[in-house]
Amino acid sequence: MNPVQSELATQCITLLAAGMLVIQLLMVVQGMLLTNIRLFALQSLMLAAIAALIAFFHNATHVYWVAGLTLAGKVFFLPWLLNRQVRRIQIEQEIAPLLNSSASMLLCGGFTLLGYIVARPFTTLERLGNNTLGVAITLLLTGFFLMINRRKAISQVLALLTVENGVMLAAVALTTYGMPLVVELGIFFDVMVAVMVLGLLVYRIRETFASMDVSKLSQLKG
Amino acid sequence: MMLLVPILVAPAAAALGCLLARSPRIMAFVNVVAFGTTLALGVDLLRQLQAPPHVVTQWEEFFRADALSVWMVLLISVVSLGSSLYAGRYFQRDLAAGVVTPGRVKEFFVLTPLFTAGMFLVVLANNLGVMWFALEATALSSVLLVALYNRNTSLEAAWKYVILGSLGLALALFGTVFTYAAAIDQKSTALPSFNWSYLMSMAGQLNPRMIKLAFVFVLVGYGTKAGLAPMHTWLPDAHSEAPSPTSAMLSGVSLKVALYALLRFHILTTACLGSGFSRTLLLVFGLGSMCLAAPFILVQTNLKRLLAYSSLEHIGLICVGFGLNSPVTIWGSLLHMGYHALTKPVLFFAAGNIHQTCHTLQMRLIGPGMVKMLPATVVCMGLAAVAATGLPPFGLFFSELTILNGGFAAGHSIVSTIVLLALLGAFCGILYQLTRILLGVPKIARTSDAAPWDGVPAMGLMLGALVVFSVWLPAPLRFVMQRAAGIIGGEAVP
Amino acid sequence: MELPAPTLLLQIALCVYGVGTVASLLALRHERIANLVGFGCATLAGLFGIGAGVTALIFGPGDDGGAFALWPPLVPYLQLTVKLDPLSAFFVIIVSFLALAVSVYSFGYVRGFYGRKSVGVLAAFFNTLLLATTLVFTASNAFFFLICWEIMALTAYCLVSFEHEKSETRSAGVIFFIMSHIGTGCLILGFLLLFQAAGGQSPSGYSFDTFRTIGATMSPGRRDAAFLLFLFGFGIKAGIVPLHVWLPEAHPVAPSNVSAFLSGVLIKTGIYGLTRVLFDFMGTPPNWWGVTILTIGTISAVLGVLYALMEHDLKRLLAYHSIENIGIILMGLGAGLMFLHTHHPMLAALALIAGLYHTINHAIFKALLFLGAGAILHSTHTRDMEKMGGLIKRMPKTAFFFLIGAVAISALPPLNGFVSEWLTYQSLLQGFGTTDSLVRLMFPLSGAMLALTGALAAACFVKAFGITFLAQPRSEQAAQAHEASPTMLLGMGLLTAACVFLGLFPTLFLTLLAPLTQQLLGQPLPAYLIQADGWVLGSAKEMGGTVSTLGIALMGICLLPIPLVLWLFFGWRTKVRIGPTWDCGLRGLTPQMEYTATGFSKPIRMIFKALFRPRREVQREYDYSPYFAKTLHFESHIEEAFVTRLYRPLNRTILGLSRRMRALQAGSIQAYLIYIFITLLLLLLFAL
Amino acid sequence: MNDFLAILLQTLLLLALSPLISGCIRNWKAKLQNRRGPRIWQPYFDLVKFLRKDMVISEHASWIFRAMPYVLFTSTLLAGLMMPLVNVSAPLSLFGGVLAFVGLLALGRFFLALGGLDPASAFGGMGSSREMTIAAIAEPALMLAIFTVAITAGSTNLSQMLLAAQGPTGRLLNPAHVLAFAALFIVLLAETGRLPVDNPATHLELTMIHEAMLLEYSGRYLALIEWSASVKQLVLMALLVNIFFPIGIATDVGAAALGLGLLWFIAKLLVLAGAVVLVETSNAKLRLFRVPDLLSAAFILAALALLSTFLFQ
Repeated sequence: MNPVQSELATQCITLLAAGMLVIQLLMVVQGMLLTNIRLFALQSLMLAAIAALIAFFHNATHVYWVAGLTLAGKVFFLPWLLNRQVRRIQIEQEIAPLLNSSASMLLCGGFTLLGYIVARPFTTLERLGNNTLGVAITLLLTGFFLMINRRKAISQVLALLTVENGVMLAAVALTTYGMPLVVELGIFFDVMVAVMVLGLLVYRIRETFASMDVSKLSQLKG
Repeated sequence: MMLLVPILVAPAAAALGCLLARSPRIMAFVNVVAFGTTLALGVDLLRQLQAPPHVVTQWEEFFRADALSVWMVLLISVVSLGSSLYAGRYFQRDLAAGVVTPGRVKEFFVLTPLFTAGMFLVVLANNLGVMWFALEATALSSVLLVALYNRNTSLEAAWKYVILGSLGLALALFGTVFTYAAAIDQKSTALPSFNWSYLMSMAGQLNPRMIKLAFVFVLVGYGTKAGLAPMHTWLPDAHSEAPSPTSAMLSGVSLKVALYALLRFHILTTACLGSGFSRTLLLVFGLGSMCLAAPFILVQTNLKRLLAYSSLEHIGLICVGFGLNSPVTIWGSLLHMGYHALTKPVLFFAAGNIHQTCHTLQMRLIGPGMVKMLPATVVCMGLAAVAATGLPPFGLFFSELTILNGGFAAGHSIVSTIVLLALLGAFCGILYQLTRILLGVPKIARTSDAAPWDGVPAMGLMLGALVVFSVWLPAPLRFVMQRAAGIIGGEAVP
Repeated sequence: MELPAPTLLLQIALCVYGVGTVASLLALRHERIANLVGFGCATLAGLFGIGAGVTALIFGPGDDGGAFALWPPLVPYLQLTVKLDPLSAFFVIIVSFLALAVSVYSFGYVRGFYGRKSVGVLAAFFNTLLLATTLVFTASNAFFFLICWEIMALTAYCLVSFEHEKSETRSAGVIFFIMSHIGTGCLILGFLLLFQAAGGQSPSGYSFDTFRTIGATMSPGRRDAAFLLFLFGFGIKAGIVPLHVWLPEAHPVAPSNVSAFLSGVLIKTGIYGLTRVLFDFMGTPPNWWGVTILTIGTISAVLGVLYALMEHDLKRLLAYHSIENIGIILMGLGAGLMFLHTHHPMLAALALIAGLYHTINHAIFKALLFLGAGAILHSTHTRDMEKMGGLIKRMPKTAFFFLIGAVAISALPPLNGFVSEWLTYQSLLQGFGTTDSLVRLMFPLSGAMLALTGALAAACFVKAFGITFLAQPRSEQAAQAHEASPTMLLGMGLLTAACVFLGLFPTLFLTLLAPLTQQLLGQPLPAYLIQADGWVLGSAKEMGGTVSTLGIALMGICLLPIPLVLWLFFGWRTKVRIGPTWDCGLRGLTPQMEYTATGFSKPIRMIFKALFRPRREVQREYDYSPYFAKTLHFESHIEEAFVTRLYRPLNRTILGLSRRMRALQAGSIQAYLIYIFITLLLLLLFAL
Repeated sequence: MNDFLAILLQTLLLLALSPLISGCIRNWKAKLQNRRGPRIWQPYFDLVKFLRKDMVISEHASWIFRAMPYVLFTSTLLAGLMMPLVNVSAPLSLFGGVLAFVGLLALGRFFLALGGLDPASAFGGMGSSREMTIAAIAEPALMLAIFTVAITAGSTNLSQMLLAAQGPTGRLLNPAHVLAFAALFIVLLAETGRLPVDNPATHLELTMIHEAMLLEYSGRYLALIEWSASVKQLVLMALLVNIFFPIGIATDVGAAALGLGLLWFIAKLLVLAGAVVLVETSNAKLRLFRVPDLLSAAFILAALALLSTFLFQ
């Protein structure tokens, strides 16, 4: 493909990656569960878009699969599922995270920095977009932090999903043609099943504990 | 004759069968048959592997079984067979006691074969990505097994297990992606295959920095699943809350399967970076796990948590063996894997019987005098405990001492000394606790709803195997283990 | 005629032990058969074992060098090889002879368990223990040695906690096994050091032959480390002060036939190990090794007997005496090491012989005493001496055997205890001349301490025998006591005979030890050791002093007529009346008025109160006058300083730290996530 | 033949001489206390009287009670036969040196204590307990002092020790032996039940030690016990005098030499007895729990003796 095209592609992908990062940060400070779910959907949409772009510019057909699956699964299906959960158990928002929003922001800044430090040696061998890898690692770390910081079971699930997003971003950013299709499919279905299982557990926990607060799950000690 | 697919098909078929079956007895029978089949297939695989090239592949290398995989296949089959043998009576008693609903029992008998199939896939898959999602599958199936009793505590345990597990697996996936990227480093075309064998063949050209980073992620990820400290925190909860057959499988093989996945990357990393980086990390984490397990064992109050921590200890020891990375220690670790897989389930089965008799796992409530109530169980448990604390004539003594020897021979005196201290602590704890509950006369008169010989066949089977293999290793087995040690350590064993 | 090779006899013995184990397990349901088969096999095997040991010592190991292998092992470095060299043969004789006597005794003793406990299990464990112990003494590969060592400890644990219904038994068992396992840890490390020095790669890196070659060539630092590890490891098993705390707990609670074996043989495995390692492997030792062992021996001897004096539980008392005697044995070994250092092989031989001779003597009379205690326990169902008394009338034969044992262990002529202590004195005395450094003061001083030990032991056994057997019965059970069964008496009789034999004919036995000193020191028996063609036992040098227990005994008999002559001459028409003991005019003496065991040892308790720190509680209830108490309650306890000052605090600290660590697993998933997160971050930084 | 003669003679000498010494001590003590006191020959009469008397034996007593006097008597005589009295070579010197000597005395004591416990009376128990205690703490001092001499002699054979002591150099100048002698003297007082350790004359139950064990004995048993007590005393005194002052002891077996040796021997014994008398009259009895101090003093002396052999050679 001609350099103009590739330049354009790089631009778009970098932009989208940055967008994913921004959304992640928004999720860190956002307390409302439903909003979080929407934000996640948006993030996944961007991921799908990145995949689609790569597929388009390298006309690598099976990466379309990735894009499509992401779109179907992470943009439509999972958010819908989580919405249902949230509505069923009437938990609207995340109260009292361990760290308040400003401190969290500060930490996330630190993680971003770390992400870039870790990613720097590999910028040379990224095919598309600058520092997409850095973004991916940052997504991973912040998602991780999100899991630690949130108390509601659902929001931990969300955080886990954002971590997955980070991984997928890395997968498409680092590998020109994405992973082998079988792997992609496997990963996708695993994520689906995982969310179902988690949903099931969340439901059961809600049933037995009459609460979603995972910090209440602390009877098993020593 | 191609064996790998059937090994996967048999449990899957069993799962399907149980889905359709009605009575628990039939389901148990189906499970036993399935795992018996896989064991037979595994033994035949063992036979095939004796002939060069000592590798069995299928579906143009999609499935690949080398010595290491075969060793794992055998362990998985034996432990699953044992626990399905035990599970039948166990759940009959639970149903009788009204602890579980028939639906849940069906859930167990459906999920267990899936769990096992997942583990088989992990050890047989050649493609690292496939290996990853197979592990995820085992995690997800076992989560539901842990949550089977639907008590508060079991839900809590399941939640911690699934959250920590999936997070770890996400990290592992990240590492896997990195490995892939490291492989396509200079090329601008897609990788012909993501097979471990292929990567090994081109280990020289992998991008070392990426491999390094990849191994870090994989270590944390699969390490979480394998229960290495400090990522082990889900382990005691899950093991203590799951139904005993599941606990047996979790600590008997599932930990080791995760370790197997880690080992594959360890081999790759060593081939790429040369030994040093990955083995040091394994050594550190192994020692950490051992030193952390010992004090928890010393002051443990819950029977199954005690056993869980002892598993942590053993996994740590195995890691140390691989981390020391001398042929002898690797051989010792493989041996230890096997013996531990034969020992720990017995303890969990016995614990299950005790649990169903006393309806508690708190040792101070169980109180002294179990031997008067469940003599056969206690005898088995005693023997298994003797084995698990590394006393002769059982094999774990040999494997432990072999690892220590290797450590000293390789000049790691300090490491060996630490290992010895940790083992000592664990020994004291287990001896003290078990003496307290097993011997003596019961304070409260309990009527055991467990028949005297319940679970004894399963325990007897495993103990028998343990004793036999402690004094005599069949030549093919020995050969396979030596090959496996060679694969890991890169050189043959004396 | 053609004698069977010692190895063959040994193999037969081992097999018979194995058969005994299996058979008694098979006969689990029929206790009589189990008893007969199990202990029958042990007896038989004991006979074969003695045969093996004696033939090996007299006619040499045989053409196969006394070595054979059991079966091919499955892990590298392990060789299941057995070798019957003189040292092993000597200890095999000890274990086999005790196996014989104790098994014969057990036929009668275990009848007491019928219906209560499973005799089959007891017999099975007993046979396994004997098997393992025999293998410990004969294994010629350190790895194999450790295996047997652990099996021995395991079976011993099972036997100690055989009557696990009592909680004291359970805790005693745990203490015993934990201490023993710590010891094993030290041994493993010690052997690993040797193994490492051997190059650590050769498949025979663990065989004793390799150790022999490299032991002397190790670097001094490693050598000393190994010495300390071995001293610790074997010391725990032998029960040296301050590592002895398990011993007075574990030995009393076991069934008495087992206690006899534990005190008689099991703690000797420690002595065997020390001898094997220090005299066989390590080459010429530095001086401080000998000094350390001599000091430890002296301390153990004195403290052991002092604590024994404070006991009024008969079996605990005997257990403490084991500590004392181990001390005396170590005196011999320590002196031997010092002589090796100063290159006096002749004296080293003397000291070594003294130690080993005391080893077998102690094995015999301690077993005898424990069996006696067992007979008493069997018929009175108590171990508390304050509840005994007057038993000499009810069980005269047992009393006689016990008296012989008591005289022997108090090192009184002409019995065997005296002989071995005499040899120890001799070696200490000769030691003074071997060096000019101040160290030589060690010898006479520890000699004096040995004298103190002997005198205290005499006091202790006057108490043990006097309070237990003499005067009036202090309790109903004691009054109801009955004589032990014939087999039990036969077992004790065998040991008594051995005591007398080893006492009167030491020279006959010592000649057996010539190959032993030859093996360990490259030195035949001292020339002057045996004089006047075997009638007189000499010392390492001419005119060094002689003794002849046989002569003393015979002379004593010759002197007996004198009192008789006097009697015939003066008092032939005197009469003998049986009257009441003088009761100060009260109406009759009651057992409450007798001197108690506690009272007997009171003066010593007062003299050494700095050591014992006795805690006493006196509660009086008065009604009117402060002089006439209505009720009076007195009790005094002794607690060992080592337990209260050393072991309990240590235990508390470790457990406390462990409890603190449990805070890591506090149950909060966030915390767990944080652990993983931090690990990840650290590793990332490490990988960069 | 010659040996048997020697044994016979020495036995007779022991039996004949020992009561005399006790008699002298008692008599001189009385004299020093301005009493007339018993005659020197009184012990002989006592013995004969005891031998003639009937016996009362406690109903609780067992055969130990009856066997004890014989064992005590025999063991003490045996110990005596190992001690060179008038001739350098003791009759039984081959059968045992100083170690056997101490051992035999201990054997006697062992049975004496058992005999005290046997008749079930509290006094007997008290006596045995105290006797064994004191013996136990006297033992180290005794052994250390003996070691000091034995080391210089290089032998535990008493005859050898004597020969070694018969050097040209006056042994009294050797500080080691002075100290050792002092130590042994204290031990002698303790072992023979003399003031300030025990009062042989009292029958006040709280202070008795040796006597308390004999309360139940009478008749010929008592005679044997008393006799062996005095033999023991004689032998211990002989140990002191002959080893530290080997003057005039016969080296050959000629009648003249023996006679001379006998005279010397008795003279030395009487001197030592005088010393004992002086100590006994000039000291009060110690409380039981003060006795250890005295004996530890003896132990210190012996240790000093040892040190001095180490320093002055």
